[in-house]
Amino acid sequence: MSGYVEAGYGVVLVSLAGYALSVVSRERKARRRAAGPLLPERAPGQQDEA
Amino acid sequence: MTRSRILTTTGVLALVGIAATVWLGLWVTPNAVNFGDLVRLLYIHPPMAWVAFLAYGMAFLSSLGYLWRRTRDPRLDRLAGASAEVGVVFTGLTLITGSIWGRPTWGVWWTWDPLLTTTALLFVLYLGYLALRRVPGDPEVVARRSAIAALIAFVDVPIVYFSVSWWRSLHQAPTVDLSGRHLYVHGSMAWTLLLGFVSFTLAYAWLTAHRYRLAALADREADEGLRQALDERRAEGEVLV
Amino acid sequence: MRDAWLVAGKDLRIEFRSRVAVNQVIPFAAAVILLFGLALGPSRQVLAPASAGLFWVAVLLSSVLVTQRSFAVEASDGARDALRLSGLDPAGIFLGKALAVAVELLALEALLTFGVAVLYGARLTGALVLFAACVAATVGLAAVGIVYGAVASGLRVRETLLPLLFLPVAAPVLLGATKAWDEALKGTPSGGLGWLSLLAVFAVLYVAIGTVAFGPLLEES
Amino acid sequence: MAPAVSLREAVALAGHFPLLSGASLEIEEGEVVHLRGPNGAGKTSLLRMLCGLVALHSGSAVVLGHDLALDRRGARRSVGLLGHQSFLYDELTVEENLRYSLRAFGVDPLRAGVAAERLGLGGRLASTQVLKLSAGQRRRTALALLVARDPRLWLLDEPHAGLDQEGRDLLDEIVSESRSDGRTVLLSSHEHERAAPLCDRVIWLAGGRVVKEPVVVA
Repeated sequence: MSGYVEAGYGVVLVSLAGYALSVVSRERKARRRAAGPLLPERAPGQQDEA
Repeated sequence: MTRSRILTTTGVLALVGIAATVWLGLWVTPNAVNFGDLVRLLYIHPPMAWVAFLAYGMAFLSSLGYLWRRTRDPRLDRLAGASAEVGVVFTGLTLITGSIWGRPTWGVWWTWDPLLTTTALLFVLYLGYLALRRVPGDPEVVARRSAIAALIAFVDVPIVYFSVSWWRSLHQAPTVDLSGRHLYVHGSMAWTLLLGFVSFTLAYAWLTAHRYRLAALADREADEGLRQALDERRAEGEVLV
Repeated sequence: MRDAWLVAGKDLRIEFRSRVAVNQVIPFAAAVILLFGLALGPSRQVLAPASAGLFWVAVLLSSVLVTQRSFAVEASDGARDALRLSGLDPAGIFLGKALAVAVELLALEALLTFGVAVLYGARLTGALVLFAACVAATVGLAAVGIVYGAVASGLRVRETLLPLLFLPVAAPVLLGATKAWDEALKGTPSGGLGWLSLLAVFAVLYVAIGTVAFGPLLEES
Repeated sequence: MAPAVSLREAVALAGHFPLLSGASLEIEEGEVVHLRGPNGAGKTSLLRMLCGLVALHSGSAVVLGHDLALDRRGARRSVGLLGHQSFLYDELTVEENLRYSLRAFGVDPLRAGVAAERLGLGGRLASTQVLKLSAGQRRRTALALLVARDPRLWLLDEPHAGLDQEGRDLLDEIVSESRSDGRTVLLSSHEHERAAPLCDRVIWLAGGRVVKEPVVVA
């Protein structure tokens, strides 16, 4: 194969995966913020709980 | 949580579909006469373009809905923003794959082909739209001016396409000559192409839904902040009563 | 419509007094034309055929300035407030401001035409098509410019945002006007008629959109 | 008779900052009301909302029969604001500014001359470009516009600020006059002694809403 085709597929797959990951991770972060307390009143040691 | 399940299913289907498209596209389908293995780009490039236009159409329709007073709803604004952003990603990919196609076919990375040129202009148009959306302000004002910008941008699309193709037809560039290189799409090729369209459309739906959720969460967070600010502001008066 | 005349008259009077168009926009356009000459010249064989395109790029860039100016005169930072408090019909404001911008641009184009003729050696043939293209293209540019000007006005990033929003939308105008001019300058003005109709469609469409959209844009209700 | 201004739990925002945090008040037609409150209490925001410059986020607001959630333009046409910004065109003369605005509101532009004369802007000043005026003269020009328009509801935001003694007296005279003409006036001012004799009652603002008369806390 010429390499062009692979490059095309590669660019598409990598970009879409990257974009999807960024959206999902931002969404997850926002969800965690929404679930957690709004004010930073966490007790020390509590932040490790996932 | 059925809605979540539908979304997850869509995502899985999209993933499987894209994987199958790649597999069929790269290894199963035959090379085409005149095109060699470049024909394999056919399974991803047109679907990219289709999704981009679909996304902009969606953004246009929801902006229109937002502007019409009786259907005004912040959800429509969010959908417009989400769809346009996904559209910009796919437009970028359309340009890149088109360019990759063009290099071995025509010997140049870029040709002023009507579709390619229109797509490039679309890319900048909607980058501007997204830039406008990011300017902070009163949520309602932002939504309204974004909707108007989306309207103006989308109306421009057919005019751009028409003018560029007319412009091109007057300047027959000798390097690009598709006449006589008929491409017969048949059998496994047709199925792969169809699969490409379907799975990238599903991917669009999945991405837009998640982008929409992200926007909804951000909005809810802002609302929460607003409630808190409102309480604080009201308390300012309390001290004096 | 009465409001439109009122607004246009006011804008043009302010422009006439302040002479920003004369002192800044015209010199700017002249500089652009000169720079194109430096970049592509000095051979007239190169410049003369390109003059239509260069002319319209210069007009396009200048129209960004004229549009920005049109909103700068509305009480500097309170442009939208001033317009909203004016008691005028939004459609009237839109038409009036667009008309004022169009008149200013037409004056600029008249001057630039001579500049192009002198500097690039373009032979001005097909005057009727040249003129018609100017009118149609200018109306379209003014309409899009005023809508986006209002969209961007009041934003802290307006100076950078307006060109980004405006220029891609104006691409068909650039194309149509350039081609119409090309045909006219080549001595085949009838070839430009199709492009003229494209410009006319663009102008009509965006004048209509602006007339309708300006209300929601200003009123925010 | 319907009140001239009626607010119920009105909230107005600037981005995500609440300018008004649930203001409720009612003002009858013909009343002259003095708005008081500390800096940042929301006086200017209230006035700007009443003339439709700041959007109503929630709650209700009716001005002279126009619901601000639906018909801000109608409200704007019957309301006159004298704010911190004077919204004049620098390049135009005093008279041109007045005539333009009056025609925009559909008022006979000939009233510009009389109003300008009254505010001490006659003669040479009338044909002076606004950019050459002093701050006080600009304020007088804005006031002249209000006098010529004679709107049903006057919104005066710190009207005494920046005026000389003569101008202040003139302003008081104008307010008393519009009061006897049955106009409704909302006037925000920190100069209580100056404003009190002009007004029928006081409305206190604090924290973006209407409060009872505050007891100053130590």
